[in-house]
Amino acid sequence: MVDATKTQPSNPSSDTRELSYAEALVEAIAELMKQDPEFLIIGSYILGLGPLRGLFDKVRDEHPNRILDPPTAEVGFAGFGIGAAMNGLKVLVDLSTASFVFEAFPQVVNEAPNARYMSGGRLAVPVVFHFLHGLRGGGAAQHSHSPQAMLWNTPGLQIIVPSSPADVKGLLPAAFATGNPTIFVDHSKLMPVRGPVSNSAKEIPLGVADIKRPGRDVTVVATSYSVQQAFAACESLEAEGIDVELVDPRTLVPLDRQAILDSVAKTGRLVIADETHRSCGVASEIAAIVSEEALGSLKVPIIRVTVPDVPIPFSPVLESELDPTASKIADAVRMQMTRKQVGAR
Amino acid sequence: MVDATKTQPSNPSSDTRELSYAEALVEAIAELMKQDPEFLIIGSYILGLGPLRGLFDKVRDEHPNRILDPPTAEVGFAGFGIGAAMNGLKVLVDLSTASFVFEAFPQVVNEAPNARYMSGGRLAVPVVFHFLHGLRGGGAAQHSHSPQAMLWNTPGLQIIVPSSPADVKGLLPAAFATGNPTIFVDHSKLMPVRGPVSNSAKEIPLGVADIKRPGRDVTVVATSYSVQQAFAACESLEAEGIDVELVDPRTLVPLDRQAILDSVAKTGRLVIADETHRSCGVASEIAAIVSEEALGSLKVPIIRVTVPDVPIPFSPVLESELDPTASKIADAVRMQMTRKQVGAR
Amino acid sequence: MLPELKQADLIELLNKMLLVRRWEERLIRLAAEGPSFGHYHVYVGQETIGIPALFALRPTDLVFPTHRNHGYLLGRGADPGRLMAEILGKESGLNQGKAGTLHASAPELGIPHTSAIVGGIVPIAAGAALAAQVKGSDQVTVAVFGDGAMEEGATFEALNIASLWKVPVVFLCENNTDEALGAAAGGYPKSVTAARDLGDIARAVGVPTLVVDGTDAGGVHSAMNEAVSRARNSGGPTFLEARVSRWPGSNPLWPELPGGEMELRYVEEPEAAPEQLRRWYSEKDGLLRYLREILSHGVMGKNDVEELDAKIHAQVEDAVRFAADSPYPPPGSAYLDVFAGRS
Amino acid sequence: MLPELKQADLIELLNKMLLVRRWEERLIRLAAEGPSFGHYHVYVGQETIGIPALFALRPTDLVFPTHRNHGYLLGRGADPGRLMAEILGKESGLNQGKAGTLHASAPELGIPHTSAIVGGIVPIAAGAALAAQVKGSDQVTVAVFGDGAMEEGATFEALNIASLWKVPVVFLCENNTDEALGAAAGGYPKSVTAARDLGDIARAVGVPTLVVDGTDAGGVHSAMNEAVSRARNSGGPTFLEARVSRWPGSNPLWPELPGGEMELRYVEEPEAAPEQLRRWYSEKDGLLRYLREILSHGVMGKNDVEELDAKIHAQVEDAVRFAADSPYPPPGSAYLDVFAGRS
Ligand SMILES: Cc1ncc(C[n+]2csc(CCOP(=O)(O)OP(=O)(O)O)c2C)c(N)n1
Ligand SMILES: Cc1ncc(C[n+]2csc(CCOP(=O)(O)OP(=O)(O)O)c2C)c(N)n1
Ligand SMILES: [Mg+2]
Ligand SMILES: [Mg+2]
Repeated sequence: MVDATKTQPSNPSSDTRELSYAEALVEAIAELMKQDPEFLIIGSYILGLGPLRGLFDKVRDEHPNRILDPPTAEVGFAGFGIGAAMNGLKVLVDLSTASFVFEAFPQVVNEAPNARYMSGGRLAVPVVFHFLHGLRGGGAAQHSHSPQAMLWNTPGLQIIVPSSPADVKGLLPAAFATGNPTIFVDHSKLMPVRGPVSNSAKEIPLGVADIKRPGRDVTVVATSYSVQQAFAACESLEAEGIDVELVDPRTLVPLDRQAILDSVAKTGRLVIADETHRSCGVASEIAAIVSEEALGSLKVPIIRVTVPDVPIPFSPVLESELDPTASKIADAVRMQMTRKQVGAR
Repeated sequence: MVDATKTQPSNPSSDTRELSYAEALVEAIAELMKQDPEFLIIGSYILGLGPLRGLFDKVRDEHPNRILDPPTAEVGFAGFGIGAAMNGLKVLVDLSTASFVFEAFPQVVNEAPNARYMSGGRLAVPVVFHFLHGLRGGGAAQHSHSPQAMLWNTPGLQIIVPSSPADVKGLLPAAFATGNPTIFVDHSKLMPVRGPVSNSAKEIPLGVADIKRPGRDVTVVATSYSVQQAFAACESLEAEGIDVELVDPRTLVPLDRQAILDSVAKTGRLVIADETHRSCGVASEIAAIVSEEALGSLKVPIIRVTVPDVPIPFSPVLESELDPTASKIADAVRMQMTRKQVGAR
Repeated sequence: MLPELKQADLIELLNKMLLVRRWEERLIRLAAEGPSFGHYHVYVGQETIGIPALFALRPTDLVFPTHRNHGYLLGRGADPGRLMAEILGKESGLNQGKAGTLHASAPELGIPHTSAIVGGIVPIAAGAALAAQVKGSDQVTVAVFGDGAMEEGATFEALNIASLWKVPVVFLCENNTDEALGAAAGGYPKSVTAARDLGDIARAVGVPTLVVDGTDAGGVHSAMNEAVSRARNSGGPTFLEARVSRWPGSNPLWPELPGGEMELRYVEEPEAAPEQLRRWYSEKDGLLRYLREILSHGVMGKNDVEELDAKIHAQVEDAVRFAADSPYPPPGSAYLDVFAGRS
Repeated sequence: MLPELKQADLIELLNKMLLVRRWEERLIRLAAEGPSFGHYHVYVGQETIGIPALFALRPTDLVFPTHRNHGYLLGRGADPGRLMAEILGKESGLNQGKAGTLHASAPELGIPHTSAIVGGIVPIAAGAALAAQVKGSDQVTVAVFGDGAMEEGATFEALNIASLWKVPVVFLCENNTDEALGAAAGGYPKSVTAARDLGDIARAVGVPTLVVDGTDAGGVHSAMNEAVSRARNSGGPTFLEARVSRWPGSNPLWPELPGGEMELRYVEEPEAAPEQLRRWYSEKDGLLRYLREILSHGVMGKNDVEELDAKIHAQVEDAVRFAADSPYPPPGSAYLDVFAGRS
C-alpha cells in the first residue's frame, strides 16, 4: 500500500493549503450545501467506515434538514434522489460501499440515465450517486466492488474517478454544474491521502485528463486509487532510469481520449492500471480505444494491471495477491521496456 | 434485419433435423426437465413476447408443478433460485427481458457468483439465469439492454451467448452439467432463426468457439444475434471477393481466446460485432485481449461494430441507426481491406 | 355517483374519458394494420380512474405514470396527434420519437417521466414529492402504478420512506386484476400477491389507505380529493387503490379490439354488444357507467353525447392523420439528448 | 423461563451460549491488538436467540445467517479455532480464509451460505426451503436476519413469495434496536422503518407471525418449535421476531469491550459492573438471565458454572492460539474455487 500521508507534488503555491482527500471532499460538499438552498443529501456514510468519518459531522450539524438518513433501502432512496432531482433539487445520493449500488441498479442504470433522453431532451436529472469502491482491506467478496466499468457500459451517466484532494474538490461541483446524472467514485484508501488544494480554484472541467507526471518512456493510464499506486511505482522506476508518463483521465465519461492517444503517440508503450475486474473493465475500454485509434503508435503490446477475474477473498494475503499494487505496475512498466518491439516483426 | 427463415449451413447430415431456435431451446429444456426430477423452472417467458411464445406451453403442461410463475419480484425470485440450487436442485430462472436482470442484480452479481468461492469451494450453485437481450424492435431505452458485458465484469458467472439452434440445444445442458452459476443469453430475433440440429448430439462443451465460416482475409468475431448479422455480411462480401472468417465464441466465460488469436494470426485483420454498448462492452474485452496478446499479428487497427453509447431510442429509424447491422459489419470489413497497413509505418 | 363538480367540468370529464377511449380503440386498429410499434398497453376500462383523479389536482402538481400512461397524457392535455406520432416514432412526437408508447412523457404538462419498469416510478414520484417538501412548496405529486407494482420490493421501500419522511405524495394504485384471465389466456398472470388487500402493505408501514370502485368516477374523484388535500396540508402520503376489472381487450399480451369499438347504444342496451363483451359493457365499464349517470342526471342529453362522440372521432382521425403524415426523425438525432450541454 | 428441555440439554445450551460470549469477547480484544481483520459484528447479547433457536432444529435442517453469524456457526458446532482462523484469514479457517467474518459458512454443518448484504439472505433461505418442498423432504430452513433487513425490498419480496408458495421456512428476525444509540453515537442509525410492528409487514402478505422477548431463552425455544413444526408439517412460513436491546459494545460502528469481559459475579450483583453496563447486565443481558434461571432452578450449581466458564475460557485460548499459529494460505490459492471443475 501507498504511504497515504505523503503529499503529491502538484505545483503547490502560496494560494494552496494542504488537505487530506477526506477534508477536500467535505469542503466541496459544505460549499455546495451553502451555495444552494436546494441542495439535498440522502445518505451520509460518505467518508466510509474509517477513522476520518467524523469529519462529516460538521456538515451534518449545519444542515440537519438537508441531510437525510434513509432506511437500508437503496433502490428506494436512489429513486427518491432521482425524483427530487427531476423536480428541481440538486441531490447527492450516498450509497456508501460501492457494492450497494447493485441494490439500486434499476434506478441508477435504467431510470436516471434514460430520463433525459426519453423525454427528448426536456428533463434534467441533476443527481450524483456517490460510493466508495475497491479493495478496502477485509471487505471480501461482497463489499469490495468497483462497479464503474459496468456503469461505463450504461450510456447517460457521467463517471468521475478522482485520485487527489485537488481533484475531488474541483470535480464534485463540476458534476452538479452539468445537470447530468453522475456517478462519483471515491476509494476509502484515498481518504487519508494529502495534497495541495488551491484556495481560489473553482471547478475542474469534466473530460480533461491530468498528466500527473510527464514522462518519456512508458505511458501509464490509471484512475482513482490506482493513480496513487502508479505514482509510487513511478518513483521507484525513476531511480532505475525509467521515465513514466502518468495520465489520470479523472473522468471516464466524458473521457479525454486525446490525452491518452497523445501520450501513447509519444511513448509508444502503454500500461493501464485499474481496480475494476479485468474482463470488460476500465482497462479493457482504454486498451480497445488505443487499439482502434493508435495501433500504429504502439511499439509493444499493451499491458493491463487489474484485479483478476476472481471474487475478492477475505484473507489479507489473498486480497493483496489480486491488488494492482505499485510493484505490479512497476513490473509491467519494466516489461514494456524490455519487450521486443512489434515494429521489428 | 437478417432473413430469419433462412437456414445456416452447418454440416447438415442425415442425422439432423431443421429446427427454429425457439424449438431447439424448448427441446433442450424439455429434455432437462425429463431427465432430472429435481430440475426446476422459475419464470416462464422464456421465448419472449413474440409469436412463437406458445411453443413453451407443452413443457408447462407436462410439468405444471416444476414451472413456477413468480410475482413481479425479480430480486426475490432470483434469490429463490439461488437458494434452491444451494439445496440441491438444478434451477433455471427466467428473467424474461434482459433489462429486468437489474432488479435481480444483488442476487445475480453479489450472491450466486461469490457463494462457491466464499465457501472455500464447498458449495455448488447450479442456477442458470436466462433472459432475452438486445434490440427487439420498439423496446426503447428501458427494455433493450444487453447486460452480458456487465456480467462478464463479474467473476464467478459463466456466460453463454448462443447464436444458432444447434448451439442453444447443446449449450444449455452443458451449462447445467458444470454446476456453476450461469447467465444464458438469448435474443428475441434469434427465436425464428432456423438451422440443423443433430438428433444424437449431446452437449457442446463450454469454452470452445465455433468457426461459423472459415475465411482468409478478415476475422469477424461476433456473438449472439450479431453472428446472424455477420453471416449476412459475409455473403455480400463474398460476392465482392472478400473472404471473411467468422468466429463465434459461443461462451464468453469461459472464453476460447486461442480460437480468436489463431484467426487473427491468420488474417491480421479484426472486426468485432456485438450488441452490447460500446464502452466496456464485449467488443472492448476482445479488442483488449488481442491488443495484449496478438498485437504483432494486426495489420490494421481493430474495428468495433457495436451499439454506440446512447440509450436505445424508440423510433424504428433511430433504433436501426444504432443497430450493428449486417451492412455496418460489411462496411467495417471493407474498411479493414482498404486501410493502410500498420506494418508499413 | 357523479363527481361533485360543476356541469362544465362534468362535461369536460366525459370529453376526456371519451377521447381516451376512442383514441385507444383507434390505436389498436393502427397496431393491427402495422407496422408494429412494439409492445404497448392501453387505458381502455380505466378512464374513470385517471381522468377524475387528474381533476383533483392543480396544474402545477406532478403525475408520474407507468407503461399504461396514455390516459394520463391525454388527460393532462397532451396533443392527441403528437402522442400518436410519438407512438409511431415520428419526429413530431411528444418526445421526438425517443420515448414511444412505453416512455412518452410531457414535462411541460407536469408529467416529467414515465417508467415502464414495474415498480420503477414509485420511488421517483415520492422523491419528486420530497423535493416539494424541501422547497417548502405545496405542490402534490401522484405516483400512478398497477397492482403488479405491489409485488416489487422497490414499491415497498418507497412506501416506507414516504411514510417516514411524510412526503406529499398520493400512491394511486390501479388494480385491474379482477377477473384477469392470467397466463392461461396468453397474458401476464394476474396479480401475484399473497396480500388479501393491497392496502395492508401500505398500512404495514404506516401509510393511510383508501379504496374505491374504479368504475365510479365520483368515488375516485372524492377519494383523490381527500388524499390530495392530506398531502397538500403536510399530512403525508396516502395509498389509494382503485379497483376495476380488466378490459377483455387488455387481457392478452397484445391488446385486441374484440367486437370492435364501443357503441354508444350500449349505454342503454349492453345486450347489443358482442357476446364476449356483454357482461363487461353492462357491469364493468366505468365509462358507460359514467355516461349513464350523466344522462340520468340530465347533465347532457343523448344528442349532446352523440355530437361529442362524433367530434372526438374526428379529432382522433386528425390525430392519426397528423401522426401518419409526420416524417421520421433524422437518423442522426439518435445521438442527441443523451447529456445536457453535450450531444 | 427455561426451555422445556432435558437437564443435559439445558447445560449444553449454557455451554454454547457461554462459548459464544467468551469467544466474541476475545475476538474484540484480538481486533484491538491488531492487525485489523476488517469490519466485523459480534453476537454478544443475542446468544439467547440463536442458540435456543438452533435447539429447535434437526441437524439436517438448514440455517442461513447474515454478517452477525458467529453465534450460529459456533452454535452448530463449528470449531472455535477454525472460525477464529477464518476471521484472521488463515489457511486453516473454515473457508480457507476466503470468507472472513462477513461470509464464514459451514455447508457441512447445514449453514451453506452467509450473506453480508442486508436482505440478501432472505430470498436465498426461502429458496432453499422451496427445494425441500420440491424434493418432498421434511427439511426446514431458517432465514436469520436483523431488523434492518425489514427495510429492504428483497425481504418483502421473499416474504410474499414464500407465502404464495407456502415454503417450509422460518423467518427469524433478530430485532436488536431497542435503545440503539444510532448515528449520533457513531454507529448505524437505529432501525429506520415506519412500521410500528415489524410483524405487520409479514402479516400484510399473509405470513403468520410470532414475537418473543429475545432474552428469554425458553420463550425463543418454544416459539421456534411452533414455527418449525408449522414448516415441517407443510403449514408454510412463519415470521418470528425476537426482540433484544443492543449490547452497548455493539452500538458503535466498530465493536468495543466497554468495561472488559462479563464477570460471573454479575449474575448476583450486576451493580458490580462498570457504570455504563450496569443496567444492561441487570435487565437486558439474556445470558445472565439464563444463568440466573439455571441457578435458581438448580440445573447447575454456582461451582459447576464457574468450572464450565473456566473450561470455555481455556477452549477459547486454544482457539486463539490455533488461529494465531496457523499459516496464511498460499497467495496462489486466491485463484482457486471460482468455478467447479476449473480453477
Ligand atoms: C421490473 C419489471 N418486471 C417485469 C416487467 C414486465 N411487465 C410489463 S407490464 C407487466 C404487468 C404489470 O402489471 P401491473 O403493474 O398491474 O400493470 P397493468 O399492466 O395491469 O396496468 C409486467 C410484469 C416490467 N416491465 N418490469
Ligand atoms: C444492502 C446493504 N446495505 C447496507 C449495508 C451496510 N450495513 C451493514 S450492517 C447494517 C445494519 C444492519 O442492521 P440489521 O439488519 O438490523 O442487523 P444488525 O447488525 O443489527 O444485526 C448495514 C446497514 C449492507 N451490508 N448491505
Ligand atoms: Mg394490473
Ligand atoms: Mg439490527
